[in-house]
Amino acid sequence: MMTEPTDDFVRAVEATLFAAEQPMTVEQISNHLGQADVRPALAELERHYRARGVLLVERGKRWHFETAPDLAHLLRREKEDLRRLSRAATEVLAIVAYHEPVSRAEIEAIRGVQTAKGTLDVLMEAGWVRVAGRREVPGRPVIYATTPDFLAHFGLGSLKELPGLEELRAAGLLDPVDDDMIQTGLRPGKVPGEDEETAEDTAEDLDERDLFEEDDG
Amino acid sequence: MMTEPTDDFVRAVEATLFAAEQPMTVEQISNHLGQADVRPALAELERHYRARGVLLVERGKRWHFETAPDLAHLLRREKEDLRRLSRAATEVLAIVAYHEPVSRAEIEAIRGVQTAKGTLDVLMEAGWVRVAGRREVPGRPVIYATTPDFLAHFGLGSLKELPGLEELRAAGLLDPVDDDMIQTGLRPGKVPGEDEETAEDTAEDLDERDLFEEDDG
Amino acid sequence: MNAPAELPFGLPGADAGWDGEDRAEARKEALYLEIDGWEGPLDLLLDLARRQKVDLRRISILELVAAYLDYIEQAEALRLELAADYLVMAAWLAYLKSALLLPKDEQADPSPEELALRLQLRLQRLGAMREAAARLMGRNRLGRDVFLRGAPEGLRVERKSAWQCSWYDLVRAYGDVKVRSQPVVHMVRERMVMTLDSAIARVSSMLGVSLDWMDLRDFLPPASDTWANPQLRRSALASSFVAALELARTGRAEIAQEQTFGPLRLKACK
Repeated sequence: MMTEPTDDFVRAVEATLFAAEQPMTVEQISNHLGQADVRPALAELERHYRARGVLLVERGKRWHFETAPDLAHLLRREKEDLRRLSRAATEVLAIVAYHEPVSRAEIEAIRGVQTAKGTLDVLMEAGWVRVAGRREVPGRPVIYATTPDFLAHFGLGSLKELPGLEELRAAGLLDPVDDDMIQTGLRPGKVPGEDEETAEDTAEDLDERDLFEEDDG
Repeated sequence: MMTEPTDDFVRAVEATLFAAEQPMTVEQISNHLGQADVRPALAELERHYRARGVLLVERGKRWHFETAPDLAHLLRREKEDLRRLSRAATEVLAIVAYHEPVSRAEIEAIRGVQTAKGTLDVLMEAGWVRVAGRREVPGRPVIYATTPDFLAHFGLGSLKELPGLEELRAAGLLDPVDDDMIQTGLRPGKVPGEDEETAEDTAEDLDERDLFEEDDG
Repeated sequence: MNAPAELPFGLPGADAGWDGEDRAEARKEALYLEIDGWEGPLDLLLDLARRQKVDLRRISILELVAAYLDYIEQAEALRLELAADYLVMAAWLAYLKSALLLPKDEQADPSPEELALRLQLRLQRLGAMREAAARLMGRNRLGRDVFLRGAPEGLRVERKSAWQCSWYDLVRAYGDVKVRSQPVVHMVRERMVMTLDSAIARVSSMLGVSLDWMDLRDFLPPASDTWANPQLRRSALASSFVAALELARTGRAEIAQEQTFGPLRLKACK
C-alpha cells in the first residue's frame, strides 16, 4: 500500500494535535499555525483516521486524537489476583448461607458486630452473594441471599447440605476456640461503629493476616 | 482520498502505541496483544506514517510515535524546558556515546582534565547515561554507557547511527584509551585520583557552575 | 541551530558550540585575560592548534608549543592554584620543544617525534569528541524539535480479584459466630464448705461424749486430706461456731469465753 503524499499543512495540523496535551479548538490550532484555516485539514484528517486504530474526534468544539472505541478492550489487560476472603467476609458469607435471605441488620445482630458495607460488596464482587429484594417491613431493608455460583464454588447441591448445628457441635466446631476470642466478642463498653471491623481485625490471629496478603501468581 | 481498510491487528498495534505512555519493545507490545507477532504490523505502520505528520520510530529496540522532524519549526515550544547542558557535560556525553562502555579515568584521559562528579550525575539524572557495571581490570573501575532514553532523545535508532561514527573509527580516533594515556597523558608525574576532585571542581568551567548550581564546594 | 554536520572532522573553524551555543568569539577576547574559561590545558592547546587554520593532523607542534608558552607568559593575572595544570603542561611542552630541536642522536626514547605525534592524536581525539557533541546537540531532539503524544491514554493493567474461600473456612466461620453469640450464663463456682447441718450434727455428737469444757477448734475434723485445705477449715470453723450458738439457743450446750478474742469453750448441758 502506497500512501499518497500528504499536504504539509495537513501534516502540521496532525502533528499539532498529536503533541497537544489538551484537546484544541479550531481557533487554537489556527493560532498555532499562523492563523490559517484549519477546517479542511481537520476534515481530511478525520476522514483519514476513521479507518485506523486512532480516531480524530471533535468533542464540544475541541479536537483530539483518541484510540478507536472498538479497540478499547485491548488497552486494558486483566490480571487476576488470588485473594483469600477475610475472616469478617467469611463470617458474613456463612451467615447469609445459613439464614438467607437476611438483611444487613440481621447479619450484624447474629455476628454481634457491625459489618462494614465493603464486606458485602466483596461477597457480591466474588459472585457469591446477591441482593434478593427488600423485606416488607418498615424501612424496607435490602435482603441478601447466596447465588448458584456460591453453591458451585463450595461444591454444594443446595444449602440444605450445609452441616446443621448438631453436626457442627459433634465436629467440635461449636467449642469455644479460646477465651480471648470470646472475650473479644463480648468486650464490655465496646462502641459499635464502622471502625468495628478494624478493631476486630486487630484482635484476629496472625495467620489470617498472612492470608490477607495477595498471593500473586 | 479513500483509505483502504486497515487490518484490525495493525489497528490494535497502532492504538496500543498511541496510548502508551512509554516507548515499548516488541515484546511489550506483543504481551499486550496476546503474544502475537507484531513485527509485520510495526513494519506496515512505520511505512504508513513515513509520509505523515507523525512518525513511528524505533529507538534502541523500543517503538514510539513522534512528530515529524521537518515540522519542528512549527511545533517548537516557546518556553523550552530542556535543560541546557554545560560544555563539559555535552563532551562527556559524546565520549560515553562514542566510546561506551567507558570509565571515568578514560573520559578524563580524552578530555585531558578531571571531570567533576556532578557532570556524570547530571547525565545520569537526565536518564541518558547509566552505570554499566565494572571493568574487570585492577581497581575494577565503574564503567558508563548510554540508555535507550538517550537514543530516543537524540533520535537515534541505535548507537550505529551516531553521526560520523564510521569516519571517526576509520581515523582511529575511537580506539580504546590505553593505560599509558590514562596514567601519564600530557601531565607527566601527575596521577589522576579521587583526591584531586576538589581542586578540579574549583578549576571547572564557570559556566557549568552557573547552569547547574552544583555549589557543593 | 547551526549545522556542524556538514563540516568534516579536524577542519579548522569546525569548533561549533555546545548545546547550540557558540562561545568561540567570547573566548578569543578572553584569551589574553583569563584562564578560567578553559577546560584544562588540552582544551587550550586544541584552541591554539585550531588557530593554525590547518587540519589537526598537519599542525606544527613547534608553532603550537610557542603559542602556548606565549599565552602562559602573557597571562600575568594567572591564579596559581588554578594554573598548576597549565604550568605543568608548559614545562612539558618546553621540554618537548627543546628535544625536538636537539640533534637526532641525542634524543631519548620515546623520541620527541613520537611524543609530538601522541600529542597530536590526543588533540584530534578531543577535537572529534567536541564536534561530535555539537552534532549530537544539534540533532532533532525529543521535547524540543520532535514531540511524543501529548496526552496518551495510557495502557492499563486491571487487577481483578479472584476470591478464595474453602468449605471448611465457611463452616468454621459459622461455628465461630455461633460460639461467640451464645448467651452467657454466669455461674458461681461451687466451693467446698462444711454445711451448717453437718456442723450441728458433728458438734452435738461430740458434746455427748465429753463432759469437760472443750475448745471450739477441737470440734473441727483433723487437718488431713481434704480437711487440710485452709479455706475449708475456715468454713468448718464458721459453721461449727454457728452450730454452737444454735445448740446454746436450744439449751443443749453452754458457751464460755474468758476474754475478748480468747478461746471459745463449749460444754454439754446437764
